[in-house]
Amino acid sequence: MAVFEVKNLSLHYRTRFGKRIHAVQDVSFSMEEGEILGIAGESGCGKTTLVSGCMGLFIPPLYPTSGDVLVRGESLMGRSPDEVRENVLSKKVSMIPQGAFNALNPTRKIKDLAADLIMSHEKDTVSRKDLYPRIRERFSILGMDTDKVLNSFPIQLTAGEKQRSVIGISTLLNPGMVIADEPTSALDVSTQKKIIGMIFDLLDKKIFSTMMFITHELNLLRHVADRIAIMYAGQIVELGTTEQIVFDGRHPYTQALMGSIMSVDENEKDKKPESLEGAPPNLANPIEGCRFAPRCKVAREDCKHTEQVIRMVGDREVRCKYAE
Amino acid sequence: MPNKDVFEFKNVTKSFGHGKDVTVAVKNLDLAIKDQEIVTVVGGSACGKSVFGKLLLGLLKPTQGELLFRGEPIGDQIEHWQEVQMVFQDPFTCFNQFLPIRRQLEASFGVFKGKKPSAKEIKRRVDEGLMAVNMKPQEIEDKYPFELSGGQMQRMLLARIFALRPKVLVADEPTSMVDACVRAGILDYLLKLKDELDMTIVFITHDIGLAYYVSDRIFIMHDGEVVEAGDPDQVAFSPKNPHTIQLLEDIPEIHREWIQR
Amino acid sequence: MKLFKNLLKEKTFVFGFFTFIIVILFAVIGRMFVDPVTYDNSVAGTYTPPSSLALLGTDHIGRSVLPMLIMGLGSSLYVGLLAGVIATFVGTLLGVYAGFIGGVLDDIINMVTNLFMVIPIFVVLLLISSAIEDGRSLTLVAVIIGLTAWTWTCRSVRAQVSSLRTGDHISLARLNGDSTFKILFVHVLPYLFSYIFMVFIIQLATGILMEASISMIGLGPVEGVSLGIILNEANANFALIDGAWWAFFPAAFLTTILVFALYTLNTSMEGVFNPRLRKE
Amino acid sequence: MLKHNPTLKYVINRILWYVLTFFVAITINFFLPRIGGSDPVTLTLNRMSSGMTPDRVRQMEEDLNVRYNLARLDEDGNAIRAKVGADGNFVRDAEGDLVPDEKGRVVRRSLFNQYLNYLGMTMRGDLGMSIQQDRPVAEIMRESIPWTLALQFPSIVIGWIVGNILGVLAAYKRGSFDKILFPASMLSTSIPFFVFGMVLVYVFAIQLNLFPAYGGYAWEYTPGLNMGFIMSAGYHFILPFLSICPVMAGGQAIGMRSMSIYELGTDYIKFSKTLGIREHRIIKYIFRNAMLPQLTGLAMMLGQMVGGALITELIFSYPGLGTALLDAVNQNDYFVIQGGALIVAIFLLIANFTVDILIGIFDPRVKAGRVEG
Amino acid sequence: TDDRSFGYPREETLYVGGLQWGSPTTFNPLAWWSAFPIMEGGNNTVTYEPLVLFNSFTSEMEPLLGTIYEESNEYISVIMNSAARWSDNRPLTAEDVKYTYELARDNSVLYSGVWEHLTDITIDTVNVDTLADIVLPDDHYGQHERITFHMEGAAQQNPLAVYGALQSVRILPKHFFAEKLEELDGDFEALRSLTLGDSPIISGPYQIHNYTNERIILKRRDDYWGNDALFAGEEPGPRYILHPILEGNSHFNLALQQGRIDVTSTYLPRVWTRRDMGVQTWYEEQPYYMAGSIPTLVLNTEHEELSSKYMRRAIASAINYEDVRDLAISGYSEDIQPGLILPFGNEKQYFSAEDAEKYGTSFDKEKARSYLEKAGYTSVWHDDGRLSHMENEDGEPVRSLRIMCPSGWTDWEAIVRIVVRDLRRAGIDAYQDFVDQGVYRESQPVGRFDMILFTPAPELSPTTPLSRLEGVMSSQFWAPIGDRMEENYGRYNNPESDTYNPAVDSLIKNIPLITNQDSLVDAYRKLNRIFMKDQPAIPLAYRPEQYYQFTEAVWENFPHADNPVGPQLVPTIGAARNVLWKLRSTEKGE
Ligand SMILES: Nc1ncnc2c1ncn2[C@@H]1O[C@H](COP(=O)(O)OP(=O)(O)OP(=O)(O)O)[C@@H](O)[C@H]1O
Ligand SMILES: Nc1ncnc2c1ncn2[C@@H]1O[C@H](COP(=O)(O)OP(=O)(O)OP(=O)(O)O)[C@@H](O)[C@H]1O
Ligand SMILES: [Mg+2]
Ligand SMILES: [Mg+2]
Repeated sequence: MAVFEVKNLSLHYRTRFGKRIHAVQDVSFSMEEGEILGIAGESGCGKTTLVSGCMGLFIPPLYPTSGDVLVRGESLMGRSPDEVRENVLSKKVSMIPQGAFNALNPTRKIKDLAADLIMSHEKDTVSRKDLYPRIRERFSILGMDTDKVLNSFPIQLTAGEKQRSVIGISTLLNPGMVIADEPTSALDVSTQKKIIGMIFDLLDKKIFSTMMFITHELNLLRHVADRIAIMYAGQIVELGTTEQIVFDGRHPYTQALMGSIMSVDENEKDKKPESLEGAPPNLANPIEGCRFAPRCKVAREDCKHTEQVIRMVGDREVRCKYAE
Repeated sequence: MPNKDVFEFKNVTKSFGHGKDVTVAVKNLDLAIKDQEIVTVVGGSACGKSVFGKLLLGLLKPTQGELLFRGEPIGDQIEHWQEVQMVFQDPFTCFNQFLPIRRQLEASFGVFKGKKPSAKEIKRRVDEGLMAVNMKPQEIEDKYPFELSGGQMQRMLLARIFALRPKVLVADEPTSMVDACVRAGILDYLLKLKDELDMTIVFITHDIGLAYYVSDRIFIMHDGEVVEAGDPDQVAFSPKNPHTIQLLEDIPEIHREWIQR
Repeated sequence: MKLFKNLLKEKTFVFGFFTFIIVILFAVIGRMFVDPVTYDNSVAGTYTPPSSLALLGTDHIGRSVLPMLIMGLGSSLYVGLLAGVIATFVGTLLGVYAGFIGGVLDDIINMVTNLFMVIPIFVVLLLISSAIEDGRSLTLVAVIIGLTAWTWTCRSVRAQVSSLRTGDHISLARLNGDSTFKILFVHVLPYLFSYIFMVFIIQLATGILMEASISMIGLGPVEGVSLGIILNEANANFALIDGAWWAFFPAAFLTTILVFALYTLNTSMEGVFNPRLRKE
Repeated sequence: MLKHNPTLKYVINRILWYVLTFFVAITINFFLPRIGGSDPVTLTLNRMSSGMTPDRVRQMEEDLNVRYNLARLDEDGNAIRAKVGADGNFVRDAEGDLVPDEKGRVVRRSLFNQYLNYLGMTMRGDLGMSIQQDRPVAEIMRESIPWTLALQFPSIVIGWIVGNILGVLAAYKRGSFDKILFPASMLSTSIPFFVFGMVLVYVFAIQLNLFPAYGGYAWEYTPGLNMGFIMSAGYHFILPFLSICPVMAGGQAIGMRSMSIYELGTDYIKFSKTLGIREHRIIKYIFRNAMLPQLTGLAMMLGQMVGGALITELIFSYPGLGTALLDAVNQNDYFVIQGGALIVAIFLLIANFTVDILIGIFDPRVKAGRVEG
Repeated sequence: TDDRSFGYPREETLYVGGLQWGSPTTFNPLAWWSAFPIMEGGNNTVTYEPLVLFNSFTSEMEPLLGTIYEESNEYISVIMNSAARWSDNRPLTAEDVKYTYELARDNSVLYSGVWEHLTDITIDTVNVDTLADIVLPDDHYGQHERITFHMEGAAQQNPLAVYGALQSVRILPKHFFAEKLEELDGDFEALRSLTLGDSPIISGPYQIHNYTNERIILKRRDDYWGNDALFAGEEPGPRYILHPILEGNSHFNLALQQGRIDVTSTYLPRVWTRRDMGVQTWYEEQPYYMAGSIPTLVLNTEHEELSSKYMRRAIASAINYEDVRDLAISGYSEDIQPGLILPFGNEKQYFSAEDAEKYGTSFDKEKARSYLEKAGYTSVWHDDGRLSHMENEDGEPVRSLRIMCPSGWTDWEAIVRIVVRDLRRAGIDAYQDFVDQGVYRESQPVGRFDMILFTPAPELSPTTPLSRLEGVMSSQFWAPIGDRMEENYGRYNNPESDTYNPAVDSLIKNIPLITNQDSLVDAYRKLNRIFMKDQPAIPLAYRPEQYYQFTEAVWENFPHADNPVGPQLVPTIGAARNVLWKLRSTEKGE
């Protein structure tokens, strides 16, 4: 059984004036135990929205349109938020949010936030006495300056420390599966590397085993993910193993994305980065046909009219009729 | 007259605040930027890159040391800006949201004060600039900044440069806000522009890939100091300074092993 | 224009806007039927209930309440408007100046702001009334309200401007060779405009409430009539005890509905201008 | 020590600010009534001069000038009189000195001298003598302030707390709770609170005769620790309290609601939700963080409470500073007005200061960073 | 037990209102502003007592500490009541009286003005048995002290003013004040600053018992000397007198109609609507109150525009006095007659309907216009019939005249609004000028106004109606605008001008000395005629010396027209104090 499964998930935002923005459209994938799935796409393509959907976190104006999310076979949709909170969040699935800068309550010390988390889930089984030693132990396993970090307010921490604290807290209850939404963007390259190191450390320590890793940096995904899904305008356009996607993309968008990477590599010295014209479609307006068609270099006439569906090309999924 | 120095830093330091709150943003800079050269300043966040750029523009004044422009200190700012212009980091915040973009482009010629070209000439040059960045002038006619996408706006900033035709361009993370797919295109425009105008370009970025791709020389900055300078290959493949080495190691590269699992 | 269209989709805005317009129309159209000289003549006895002679009854000296209301509403709007304009203008001016220029001037303005914050308006009125020979005119009262109410506008405008100041579009404008003056007017003020407008609406409401309050304690204008004065006189002349609701209720209602409309307007605009305030 | 303790530095910085502001406030307070030339001597004279000869009036004038500390005194403590010319000004001799004259006009201290005197007195806590009440202003203040505090402080604080709680709940729960609460709060802040007070009086005191319409306690009792008085004071407290509390609560609820909506959209709340932290805990987070900016509002309301007290106390004939000030206004007793104004300024300063410090303590964002508010 | 912390039984307490407004502070009779029941205003007589009482209903002097024996233009002598005692049981003697008066001669106190009319005070002893025409209560005949107030040679010889003093100056215990003054090294200011609120030595029937900022409570003295000496052993009805302190008339009146106060001196509009709540007044019908004073509009005759008597008469003819009465003061006035003499009560003897008809002005718009023309002014009107402004003879525009009135005095404000309306209708350019009370008070004596509302001699006393006429006409102590003038604020009859009419001042000076009734009537008529012709001020309505309304829920037998057991005053004031002995509890108090 898949650890985590998303079935034809569509989500939309409702704007003040009644318009709908279909930020996530017909997304499906599933993840097995121990797998790391990377999700990549340019800014605004719906990554964060997808994560919210995966967590069952529907804060207005975000609403589910259709589809389902299954955590270890149990559906999140249609369950009462309270029950999801009680049984799933932090216990089975955790999230590391985008922009950890603001993810911590500015007026609460790290240790208190951690304590709140434990108390929220294990109120009846945990004693106050054990609370702080337990938190301290976990944080020290993660190689942090425990005393300083735990006793600080977020503002007193550096960006890296904050991000580590966020990770420490969200994995405190050994969730098994983690969804990381751009955990390192906006961080220094060096800090970024440390954070990734820490995540691997957590995986090694079996604090969690399955991870969905979201980023717009393909270079990074290449080193982190087992499989990669490429998103464009709210849809997954290609999903395959890391090798397949990075070195052998089949969807025109995947190819463009990879082609645009500039890298410091002697072999690639003379490679000229490719670029794409135009911008992704406005999701507020209904879109006809393939969403990528207007920018696609190989688009054909019918692409503009017929919606593309996911199909298997070899052992990967591609949302393009003409991809080989 | 290539190879003459456009900018010369003589032990330049820039600090903010005083007393105990002092932040030294740029420390003891001693370097020169040659005419028609493309240099790139690379460094982690808050290492002083933007301050460096603003010093070049004269938007900030050195706290210590001397900054020479073509052998002389920067005098009148307006005159300086007639030759030296900048592309700012964030295209979304660069334009006044309340004026049509076209008018703002035309207003750029205000910097020429009395020597301003005629209105017709300005119009022509703006059209030209727009064309150069692959935008049809009528496409943005009467459009306001918020009606454009980030990529388009970034191109507007470049169109402005095309129209103004400065001798020196300081580009502070000119592609930070645009998607990977669009980034290459923008760089192409810039390089085209340089060739056309014999410009000197100072890139400011944290992306070493980009630096490697475009520059004649790379400065690696760390904590307000330039720790390494040299041509791209040398800096990228045989770095000497430990900070540079560390930086290169930390950057995830597709083709290089990055982290152990 | 587009903004206005968006606003019109907002139910609360429509409510506030039209209520406000109706109140204004009442004052404006009403005024056409009111003789500004004789409106406060006594037309009947004390506290006569509404009748065809005095549509809203009469007050304690037999003046017809309706024309008094119309004139009083006019005065209150005038005070609110003038006070609002002054408070908004002074607050914005100083706020923009302090936020944009910074430095010592900022410190000085900051101090003045702090100072004005601790000088409550009624104290100024108390102290000043002994200084004014001719009594407090409507305008004077409005000016005093305005001059004591600008502080928080100044503070918040200052905060906004100092965050704007570092924005790239300001730097770009400088690179375009724009003068500081032009930068302020073309590149800073428009950004504040919606905010200033909202501030103005609140200041307008505050002005109206303030006038009513100080009239209530007898420190209001001594010329003409205003909503506050009507309320004050009704209170002082036993309108409630005598059950003459018409001498009291319409003015109370008008004040409340006017302020309510303005507050509603402000809140609904906040919702449109600040997208974080979601709507269900 | 200063260098290493940002909190202390913050506090000292604030204190210096407030001292300076206080000083300027005193100065304004002194000069404002004097630019108008409102004169306590004239005022007192008017009351008793009818039917007296000019000579006697002159003598009284002298006595009063001494009494109000206005006259320049000779060694024996008698007022100096100097010759007045035809133009109504003092005559000066060749050296520019005044010419003493038994029949002349009382020479007053210079304004600056009066100012110094006033400063000195204020520092000693001496607010001067009331013109109309023949007793120290400080005593009047001492008597009236407890009443004002006892009414306003709980009304404002409770209103503030209730309003904030309702505001958070409305933001968090939304739905019909919000749909009712929001317009209700809006309406309640729009009602001028004296109107509200008058309606309360009309309904509950005049029509239903359930509560007293005036006074702080029944006249038969003497303030003190006796049951009768306490019960009576409590009974009289209800209507004035009710006239303030809901209006305060309404305004706060609206402010808090929008602050909370803002907070609800922040990343940390989303994160806390994804962590599965309990609802009431999250509401607490929002409450606390949204409340901090609201504290400034509390300071302002507390500072302005005397202004509000004027009206409430007028409507309910309630004892307190407002009543004392109103009496003073009616009788143009400007030493009392001045004293009251000073007290009000001190109130505002203390309220602002306390909130500044509170925010500094409760909000780590301020503590760690900003020194300037 | 200490009853201070318990309630005061309703049925034993008389609640009075309207005499004390601010917080009570000092009970020192020498202080500038002392509280009820010491305060000068209204002349309270229940704590400290004057020599005699003036009954404004009968216009008679009633004996109290003494009985007036001889009166002439040179001196007035009073026989002391030998039964009078201080609360410490020491006898109240002529020495106390002399001391009290001489204190005012040597220091500035509220009643110092009496020494403008006195030269000396002497004491001797007489045997009352031998004095033919004196009646003293019961067994008090025999040797008595006599105190004589000498006026001969005083700059202003004015027996009326001395009578005024006899009923208003309350006698102080010499043994207490002299001793205190000595203790204080003769520092009179220090003496003046004592609060004296804690069981002071008094002679009256009610002692200060307890006071807070909310109320003042007086307690009946069971050992009051007058109970035996004057009231045949009776005690006053109420054991306590309680005066609450409230903000504003409305609360007093609310308390009155709710039965929480028994009698108030506040202005209560539309009193007839409160009839069914038990509120009563002197008369049951309009005008409800017995008039005692005349609010006037004082005109500043030194101002160019108002210097013409035609202008002044134009103004007087323009005002609709009926509207003033009906709308502004709830109809509490008889029809107003020209002149400054009340056409009823004690003053009726001096009033001449014939003169009023002949010389007085009354409401007549046409006349107003013709007077205006005579004064040399033309009105300029807007097309729509509204007044624009006035022009003088040279065709130059004239400024608007302002009517000054303290803001917040609602009945006065209403009067002014009506006057303004009428003046403008008549083509006289005037506007209201509502100012703070302080400004109002300060503007009066220095003459900084065009027209101002003012009530001369608001209380009935032995000096009325002369003091009323004097208040707006006397130029004895004339001072130019800008300098203080204690009467005649309108600066009428400037002695330095060529139009000076010496008859006015000489009449004012002589009236007190006239002993012949016919000459007196004649003199008053003359003075009133000049007033009517010159119109230095305009009487607007009649007003009681104090408003007075009561309910008989708890106490019965308050004076009113059908039961005139005392004057129309709160029974702590003047001769109304005697009503206290007549009040009977209805036993209905809670
Ligand atoms: N609160 C909202 N209301 C309306 N539209 C929204 C809202 N939040 C996001 N969107 C829209 O939904 C789309 C997807 O947004 P999302 O934040 O999921 O993108 P993303 O891929 O996470 O981008 P980034 O890389 O910038 O984080 C965008 O077009 C955005 O404009
Ligand atoms: N106007 C200013 N006032 C005070 N400090 C400043 C100012 N501008 C920059 N600094 C400080 O100077 C240092 C260098 O800033 P700078 O903006 O040059 O960094 P950067 O290298 O451009 O970083 P980034 O990659 O984030 O853009 C930082 O510590 C910053 O806080
Ligand atoms: Mg995102
Ligand atoms: Mg930068």
